[in-house]
Amino acid sequence: MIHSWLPYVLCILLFCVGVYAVLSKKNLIRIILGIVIADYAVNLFLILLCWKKGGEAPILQPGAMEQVMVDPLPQALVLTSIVIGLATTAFLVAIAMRLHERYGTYDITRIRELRG
Amino acid sequence: MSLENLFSLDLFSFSPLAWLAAAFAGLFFILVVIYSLNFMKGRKGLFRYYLYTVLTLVLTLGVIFADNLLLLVILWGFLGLLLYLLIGFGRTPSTPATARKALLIVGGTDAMMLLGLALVWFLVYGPGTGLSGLAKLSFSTVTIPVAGGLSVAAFLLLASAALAKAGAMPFHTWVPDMAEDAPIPVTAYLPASLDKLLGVFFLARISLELFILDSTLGIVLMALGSITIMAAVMMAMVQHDMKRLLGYHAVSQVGYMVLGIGTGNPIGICGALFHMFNHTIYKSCLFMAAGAVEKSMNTTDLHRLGGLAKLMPLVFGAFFVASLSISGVPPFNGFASKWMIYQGIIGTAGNGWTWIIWLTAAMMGSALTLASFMKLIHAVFLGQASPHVTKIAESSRPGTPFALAAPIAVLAVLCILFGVFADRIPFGELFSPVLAGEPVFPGLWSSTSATILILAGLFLGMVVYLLGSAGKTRSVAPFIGGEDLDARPSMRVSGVDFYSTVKDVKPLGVLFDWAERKHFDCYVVGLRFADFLGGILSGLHNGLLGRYVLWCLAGVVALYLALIG
Amino acid sequence: MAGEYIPLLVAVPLAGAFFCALAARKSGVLADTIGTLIVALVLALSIYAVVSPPSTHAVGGWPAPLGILLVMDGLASLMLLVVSLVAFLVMIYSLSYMNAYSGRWQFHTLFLLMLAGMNGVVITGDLFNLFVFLEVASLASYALVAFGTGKHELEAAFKYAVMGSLGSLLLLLGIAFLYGYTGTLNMAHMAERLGELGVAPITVAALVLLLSGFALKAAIVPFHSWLPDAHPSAPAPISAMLSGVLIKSLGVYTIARLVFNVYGASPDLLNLLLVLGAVSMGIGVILALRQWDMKRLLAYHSVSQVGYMILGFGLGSPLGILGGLFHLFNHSIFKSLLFLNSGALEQATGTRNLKEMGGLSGRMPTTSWTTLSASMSISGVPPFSGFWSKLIIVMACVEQGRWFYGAWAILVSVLTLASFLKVTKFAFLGKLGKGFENVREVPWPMRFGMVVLALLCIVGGLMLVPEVKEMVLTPAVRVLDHGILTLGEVVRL
Amino acid sequence: MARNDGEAGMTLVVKTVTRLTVGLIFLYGIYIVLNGHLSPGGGFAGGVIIALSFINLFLAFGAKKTFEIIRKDAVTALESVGAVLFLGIALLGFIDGGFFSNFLPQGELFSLVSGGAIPLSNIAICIKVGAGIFGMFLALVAFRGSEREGK
Repeated sequence: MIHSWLPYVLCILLFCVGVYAVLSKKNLIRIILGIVIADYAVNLFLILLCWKKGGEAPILQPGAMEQVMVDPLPQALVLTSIVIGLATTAFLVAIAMRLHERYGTYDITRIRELRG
Repeated sequence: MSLENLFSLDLFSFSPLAWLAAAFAGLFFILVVIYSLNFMKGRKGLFRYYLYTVLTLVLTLGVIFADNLLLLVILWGFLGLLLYLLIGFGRTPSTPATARKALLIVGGTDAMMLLGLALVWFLVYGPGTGLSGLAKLSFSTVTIPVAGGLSVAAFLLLASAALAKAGAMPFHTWVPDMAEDAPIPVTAYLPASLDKLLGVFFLARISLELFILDSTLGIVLMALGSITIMAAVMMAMVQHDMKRLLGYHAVSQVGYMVLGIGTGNPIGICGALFHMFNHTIYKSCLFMAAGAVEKSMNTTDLHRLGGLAKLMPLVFGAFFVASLSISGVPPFNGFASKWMIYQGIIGTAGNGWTWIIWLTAAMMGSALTLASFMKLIHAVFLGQASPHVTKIAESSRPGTPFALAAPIAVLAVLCILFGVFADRIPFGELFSPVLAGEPVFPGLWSSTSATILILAGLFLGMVVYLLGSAGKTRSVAPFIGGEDLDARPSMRVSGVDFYSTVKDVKPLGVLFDWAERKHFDCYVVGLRFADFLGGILSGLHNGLLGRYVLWCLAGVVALYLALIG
Repeated sequence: MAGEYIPLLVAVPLAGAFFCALAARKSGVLADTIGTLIVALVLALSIYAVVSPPSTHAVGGWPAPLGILLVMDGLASLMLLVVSLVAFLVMIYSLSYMNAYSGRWQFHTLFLLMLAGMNGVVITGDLFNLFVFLEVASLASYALVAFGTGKHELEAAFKYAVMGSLGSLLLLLGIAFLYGYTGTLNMAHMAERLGELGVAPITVAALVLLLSGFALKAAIVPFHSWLPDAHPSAPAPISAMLSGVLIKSLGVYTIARLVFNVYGASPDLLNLLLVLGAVSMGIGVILALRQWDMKRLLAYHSVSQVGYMILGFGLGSPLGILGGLFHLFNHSIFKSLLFLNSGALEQATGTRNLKEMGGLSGRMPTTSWTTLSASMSISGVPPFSGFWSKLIIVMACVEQGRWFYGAWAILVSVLTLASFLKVTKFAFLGKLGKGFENVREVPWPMRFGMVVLALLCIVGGLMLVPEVKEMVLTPAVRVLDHGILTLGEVVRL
Repeated sequence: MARNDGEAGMTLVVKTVTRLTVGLIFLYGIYIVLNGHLSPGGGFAGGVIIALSFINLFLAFGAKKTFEIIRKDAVTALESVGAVLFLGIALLGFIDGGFFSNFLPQGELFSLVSGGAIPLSNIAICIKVGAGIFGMFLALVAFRGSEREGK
């Protein structure tokens, strides 16, 4: 029997993996991937929140109005969050490409002219 | 703090002493403006210069008459800004640095004053009363006995602002710098007269009206005053620049006023206030004379001056009078007020043995002041003309225009009047209505008769001299070791090196050395320390994204630990 | 329910943004016109919000715990006023400043998007909705930082965006925790539920996550490291918006809401805020003292000044909150003015390095005195506006018996003065720098923005006149001082 | 990748498959959008699918051919149009109560014409998202192109 809290812990672990990537990786793209991983960990967490034993997808079907549904709100939230994640990722990738053009490298430890 | 309150007269109180101070401020304003008409001629931004001068006067009057502490703090702070703007009219390369230093010290202590204001507000009204108490925080209604750490802190914080404005230690370092860099009328106007008036007047008000001091705080003030007197006068002795030397004396003399207020007895405080007025007179006179010298000689470097007495007799005369006055030589006004301060110090003898130290310091200070003015007068007015002076004297006939001469002369005359007739004019006419019941000019000293005696003595000496030496004097050109000095300008004794042997005395030498390296300058030390800290922190911001993210995570963990704990 | 106008505060700038993107690509003038008109409209709406009584608006007609509730209370209207006032003046300034850049419509689109995001954050009563608007504003600001597409702009934008996204993820996780625990997203309802359910480990964890996320947006030490890179890199009007209002509406405001209105201020939490504020104040100002790049110096001061606001909130008393909010208002004015000044200097001289400037007061008199008044204001020199807010904060410290924090505030204030005197010394006093013989004062739209802000710095103290205070500041203080909101009272607005 | 040398695009196999599927993908996107209020999907998902059909086209046939169908300016303009439409629908809600109020009659449950203004919003979102994602793709790809030409 899997403990009911295990999926949540796994989510948090996944989040940590993402943060670890941001923290320790040098390549810009890997850092972006780290952000994406962490983003999806949070999304997963939100989806898990609305899970209910025996719950169905929260879509009304003709003739089955009274079934047990999972909470629809986090799903809506996740959708929004995905959109935001998409925009952020696209922005980061665009900036990373331009950075490569300017600095000639994807290595974040060599992109550090701003300091002090 | 509603609008009606802000402009009603409840915020002001018109005590007779305040009227007197205001009259002095007005007098100096007029003199400085007359002086500036010539001195500042041809400079840029004159409209702004006179605007700031007028504003300074208005705000000064506001501070003098302010009864509400908050109003006073506001006007006071704005005066610091005007000081900064006025210094900006200087033309030396170090002017910006000096302006920054002055406003930082003055403004920094204003910030301390703000904390002091908050403490006073708290002491009077306690927690939970909101802002309304601020509008009622006035000198005339509020009295706080100094007891316990808070009230002491409040007093010291307010006093620090007063000390900085007046230029007493440890907030004095902007005054000599400013004397060197700012235009002379500004120096004569602010640190020499108005700022002194404000600072000492405010110190007196908080010591007398707002707080009830105990003897410990009095001793702290007296110690501060004594240190200021001695340290500043020692620094003054070894200066090479006329204006800077005068600047150190402007610091040194504040010591007497602080000392006088610290005595806490009526005669000492009275002497301090009298000294404050006297100081503004002779110090402005000295600065304005220095300005006249600068105007005609284009320098105030002692090494390049000399023998000006012949060229500028009126300036010399005024300078001489003011020098004797600042050195506390009877019968001039400086002596009159110092005499009262000495008596005030002796009056504290009941509080322990420390009065001997303060008295020694005060008297020594006067002697050293005289010594350093001997150096100054020798180097500037007497002695042998430097090649620089000779050159200027040959090419053009340096004179003193009326606009420069008039204020100097007026002030010199005031020096004499306030000294010779100390018991009549300042006390008889000005102070006794003001002080209402406070002691009139005290002691076994009648300044007028003393003057007559001194004059008689001088006359007698002159007669003896003339009788004894008539017809026997032989005039020769100055020489050293048989060499004719006029032919060898390099052997001229400029007076710069007077007293430079002071530095060879072991413990003093170390102190002078430290002073030169600015170890005693709160401004420099503070900035150095901040820079050191900043260096470490700045090194941490090394541009590595990973490190920044790590800080954030550390922050999350720290917040977590703080909130579960 | 008189709150029909509330959604317009978001809808109008959003519509403006898209109209700019749609219609004004070819014509910079049209883009400028749309941008200015829209911001003026938003300003008018916010003034209306300030003078009209508090109200709410249920989006889509859905009642409160279910739907999104827009709440216009005293705090929200104060923040709106701050945001739109600064935005309006910055917009006028940028009419002339942004001539140096290509793609005017992009600038206006992003600017209006950011404005919409900030307004949204301020007026929403729903935690997730707040997150969405916060992301809109953040994304627009990432893009605006990179607007110049130079080397440093891109570097700063990347770091800012990575750290900003991380902050957003923390926020989202925190919101998820809270939603999982309380089953609601409406902030007032959430506060009610949190009160009923009591403290649990998960609420503490959520609080930590949310606080970290908002602190990152507010650039509180140790979450501040993106700010000194990002704010100087943006074009000057954007720096002014970022430092002037963005960090406050996204960071400080949200922290205040979270701490006071959702969780309720416990002594531990307030102590934490005090420490955070004090540390930010000190570290920010010490770092600022060393800077020679004018905009970087200003950016570090933002870290330091945000510390003052947090310190004020951390005191938790009405006076402290008043001080914090008033300082927030003042800081928006003088910090945006300082960034506008730096932009004027940069445009006139071509450099931001203080060492290369000098003697400009004669050449640029307007910039010179606006800089001086803003510098004096931020340093708390009376009678400028900053003095009043610092006075109130210090008084509040004293009132609470927090002597150390009061003295600390004073010390930081002195150091602030030191670093701003450095600015005025090197930029305006002394000998004219090399090659600046032909430097001219900037054109009038830039001067207009700066002069109005400078006047606001000078008369800012009048905000404390009882009539004005009762209208603008007191309602905001009341909202925070009142403690946790309950759904009932919010709906009754 | 797109080159202007006549033989733009990928191999014949890819082109043929794309030619066959791209219309279907596009239609599927439209289906998803129109049924957004009844079944999983909606404006965002449908918009992405529609954008994918254009991306497919671009990858297989190259820039020139794609821009014959839809100009680059039109893509970015459409994005704003979508947003304005969506906002307009939200503002029209003021007819009936307030922001985002569903001002149209609700219609019969489970039929295509139901949900009032929701399908309209879905369409607006679809335009916005489809144009947005395709525009994003273009921006990234075009940037790579310009970088190479620069070298």
